Amino acid sequence: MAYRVVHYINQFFAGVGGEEKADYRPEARDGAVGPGLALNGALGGDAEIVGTVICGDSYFADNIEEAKKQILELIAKFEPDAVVAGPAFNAGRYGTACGAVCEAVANELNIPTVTGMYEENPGVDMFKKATYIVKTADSARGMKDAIPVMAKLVLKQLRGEPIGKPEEEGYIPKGVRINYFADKIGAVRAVDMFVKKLKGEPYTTEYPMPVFDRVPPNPPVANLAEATIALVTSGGIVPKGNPDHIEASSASKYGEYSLAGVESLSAETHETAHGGYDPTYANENPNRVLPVDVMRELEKEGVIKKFHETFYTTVGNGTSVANAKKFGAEIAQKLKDANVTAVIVTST
Amino acid sequence: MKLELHKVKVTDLKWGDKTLFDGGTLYVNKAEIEEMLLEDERFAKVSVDFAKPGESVRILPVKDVVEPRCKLEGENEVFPGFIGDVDTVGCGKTLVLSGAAVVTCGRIVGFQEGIIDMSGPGADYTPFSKTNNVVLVFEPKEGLEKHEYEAACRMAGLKTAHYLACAVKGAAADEVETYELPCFAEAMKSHEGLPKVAYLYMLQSQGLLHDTYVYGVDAKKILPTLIHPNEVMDGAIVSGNCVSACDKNNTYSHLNNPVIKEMYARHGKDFNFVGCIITNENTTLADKKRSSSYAVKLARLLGVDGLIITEEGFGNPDTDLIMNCRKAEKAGIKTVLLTDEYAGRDGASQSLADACSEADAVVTAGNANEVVVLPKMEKVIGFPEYADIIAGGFDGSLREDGSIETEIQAITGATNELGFNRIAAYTG
Amino acid sequence: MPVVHVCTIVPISLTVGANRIVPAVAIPHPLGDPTKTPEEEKQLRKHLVMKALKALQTEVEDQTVFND
Amino acid sequence: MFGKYEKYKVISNNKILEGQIDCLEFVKGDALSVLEKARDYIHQGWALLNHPLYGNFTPRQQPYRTILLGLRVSKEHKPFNVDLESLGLIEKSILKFRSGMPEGSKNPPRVESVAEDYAILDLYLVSVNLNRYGIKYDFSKAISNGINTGW
Repeated sequence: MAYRVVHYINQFFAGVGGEEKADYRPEARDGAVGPGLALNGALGGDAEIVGTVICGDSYFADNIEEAKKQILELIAKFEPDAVVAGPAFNAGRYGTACGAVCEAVANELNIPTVTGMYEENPGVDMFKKATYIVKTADSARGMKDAIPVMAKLVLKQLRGEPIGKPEEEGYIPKGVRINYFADKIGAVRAVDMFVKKLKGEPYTTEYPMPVFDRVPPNPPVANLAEATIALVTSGGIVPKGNPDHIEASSASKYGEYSLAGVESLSAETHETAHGGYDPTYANENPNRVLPVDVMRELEKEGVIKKFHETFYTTVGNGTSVANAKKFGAEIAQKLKDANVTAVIVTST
Repeated sequence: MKLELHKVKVTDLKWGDKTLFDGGTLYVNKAEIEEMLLEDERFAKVSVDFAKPGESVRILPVKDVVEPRCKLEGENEVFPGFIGDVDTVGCGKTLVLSGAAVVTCGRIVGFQEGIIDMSGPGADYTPFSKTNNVVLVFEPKEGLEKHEYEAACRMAGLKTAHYLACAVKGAAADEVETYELPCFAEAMKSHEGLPKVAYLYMLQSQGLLHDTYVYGVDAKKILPTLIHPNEVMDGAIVSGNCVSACDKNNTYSHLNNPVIKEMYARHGKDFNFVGCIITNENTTLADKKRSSSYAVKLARLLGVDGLIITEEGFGNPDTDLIMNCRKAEKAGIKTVLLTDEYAGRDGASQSLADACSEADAVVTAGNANEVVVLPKMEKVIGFPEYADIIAGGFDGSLREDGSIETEIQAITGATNELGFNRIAAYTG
Repeated sequence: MPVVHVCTIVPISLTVGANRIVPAVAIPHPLGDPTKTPEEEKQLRKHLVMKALKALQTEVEDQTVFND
Repeated sequence: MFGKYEKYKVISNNKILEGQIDCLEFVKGDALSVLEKARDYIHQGWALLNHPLYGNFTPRQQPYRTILLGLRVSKEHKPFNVDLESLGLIEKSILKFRSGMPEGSKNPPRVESVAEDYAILDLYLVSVNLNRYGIKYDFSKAISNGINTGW
């Protein structure tokens, strides 16, 4: 009997409509719809699309938890063996939805999942650990190439066959190290690589070292007296009691707190959530990490025009680069939207 | 220095009244070995057993593996400082019982020793499922301190290896391999146009039960120094450690160091292999700094263009590896590193405890945390109850049906950082 | 939108790619010093924040550490 | 080099060292809490003298850690001068320990049955460094502290 596959797509690929229909609510249809027809063909009879679940991109983005729950229920009713989502190409909201659906399916239904996205789709960084994401072109023109690769990956998982290297299988690396038996022993591989490096020929390291990004510096503040300055910290300063439960290490979230009416931080109002240093001094006087007292003073003195009354905080200790990047991007967007001129980031 | 390895191929083991070699079979007098080893008063009991390729046999806990060797011609005897005198080795002719190995087995500390399966999935991971193994199982005298017990086991393995090889003297070699590198004065002038390279050989030297011996000297007490690769083939480097089974270099892999072998093979073709530098892996930071600087200084004195660097163990030796790499690259010496990884069971954690951007050419011997299931074997040599507490094993790892669920860290030689095996890893 | 990083361990800040860096006092209290009186301590903090603001007003082409 | 520290501190949760070393700060808790205590001192200017990941154990295997710290002899000693190398190492080690902790923690090794082995092995490894820096302790007393069971 053929394996049962459910396909998740958005309103556009289901032919419901474009942006004007993006608030379309989750809906299930029997059999394949839109790109599912090609996918069904690529599955070659070993697996079959028994149902398609459709959801508008805006509806998903605006009601993530609720939408996920509804979609999961609709998927579960088909009693599938696997779920394929997208491909979403470079559509950010669609990619995020595909990733989130795959993640939820893997966690709740414990069955294989595959989706497809363009490398720069924000869904890639968010969900590449949770599901196989096939590398696609940036637009639907890449559909023809993406479908067979996605079909092959889902079939391999269904049959319990080993999944090969990302470049061979066409998926974006999940970032996990996997053992395999190479053709040659390690010493021979090392000497081969050595000879190439000595000759200046290209070679590929078997273990890439962790790397950090660089960004070009932004232009300076022209007129400080007209500037709005915000504070951001990785020192873990939070309102007393740590209302959002930011983790002491390996933070999975950041906090966003108002300082309206706050002239200075104190042991009564704030503390640190950071587990990476002796918290005694920061708890005694949180201004030692987040200098709110001085910022207020400078605001009064007119050195700066305005102290931005929301501060952003997380714990830098052991926090993954991926999470830190995500926090950084979100915080930067919020500060930009609030017309902040410049930012002081404090770290312990 | 010129050394001939006279390799006699052992294809089978049998018990006999006299230890001798005949038609590929090594006959072993069990009583004679037991008697010889019991001369050491530190042992209460010694027993000898066989484990051959393909058999449904598991050995645990394994301490060391030694290849039987003895000198046929040339100065001194193999394993200088233990069997031989402390004079130089590496010249003349050495008899090698290839295809045979002495495996020492005993509980020294209740963890940190390994598993060898002679068949099944576990056999794919250990190089010693392919050798005909003479297994020594020890029990110490009551109250013997652990490091004394380790020394006794170490000596017993070397003695037995030497004893077996000596009994085969006179047998015709199946193969003779010749290894020769000239003195530095000559080496510097030869192979014009080829880059000069050396091998930086890191030795585990963290303390009692974590040591390696060079001519009988505890390696943590040495400054990095030069060694001729032929000396290594005669047993100048002996393992004395009980660290994680998968990536400690047992004496067998020192004797058969595949990096040395491969560098010899490409010598004069792709590069001019001028020699080996040995260095240690001590735990004080001052020692780490001193040794890495000193080792790289030796490489600079040799004027080499490149270094292959191999690590032993994991954790703090990662710091030595990275220091060696960074200092060499800063001195303009191109490096390739050989290591293994501890990326967690899911492979998602950081593999090494240290990193640097200069380390852009790394060969990996795999993720030691990968979990495998080793099915029940018909026969277990040693102490099966230790599967639970061996490194990489965990409570419940010895299942009721006799199978073992474990990380490959517990398998002897599985992620050998001399590059002994085909295992590797990629980012998936 | 320019950013200044006030931190104790400058080399880490350089590694992660901050472009304007102002060295701080100590890890457990980057903008303070518990051995000083509260007034002195606040003066010290103000000095550091002013230095950070100055860094924000300075044109930089590469990673720059603003020492005294 | 080995004489440039005016003060030493040994931080350990290894019970067989308790009472054996003058400058010992005994920590009741797991290996990670020893590393965190050492980190707090490093933040205050102490230097790390031994690598926190000594011994080839994955973090969940070895319950004992013993860390040596030294305070530099310096005329113009700044109170908050952090030794960067020490800091980098302790941070990386803590990360390793944290990442290694959850793994298998549902099925930790039967530590009790080998606790003495772990304690003695820890002593073995650390004794090399104690000797190196001339920190006095009674090796055999510590060993006899540890031997409650034979093997």
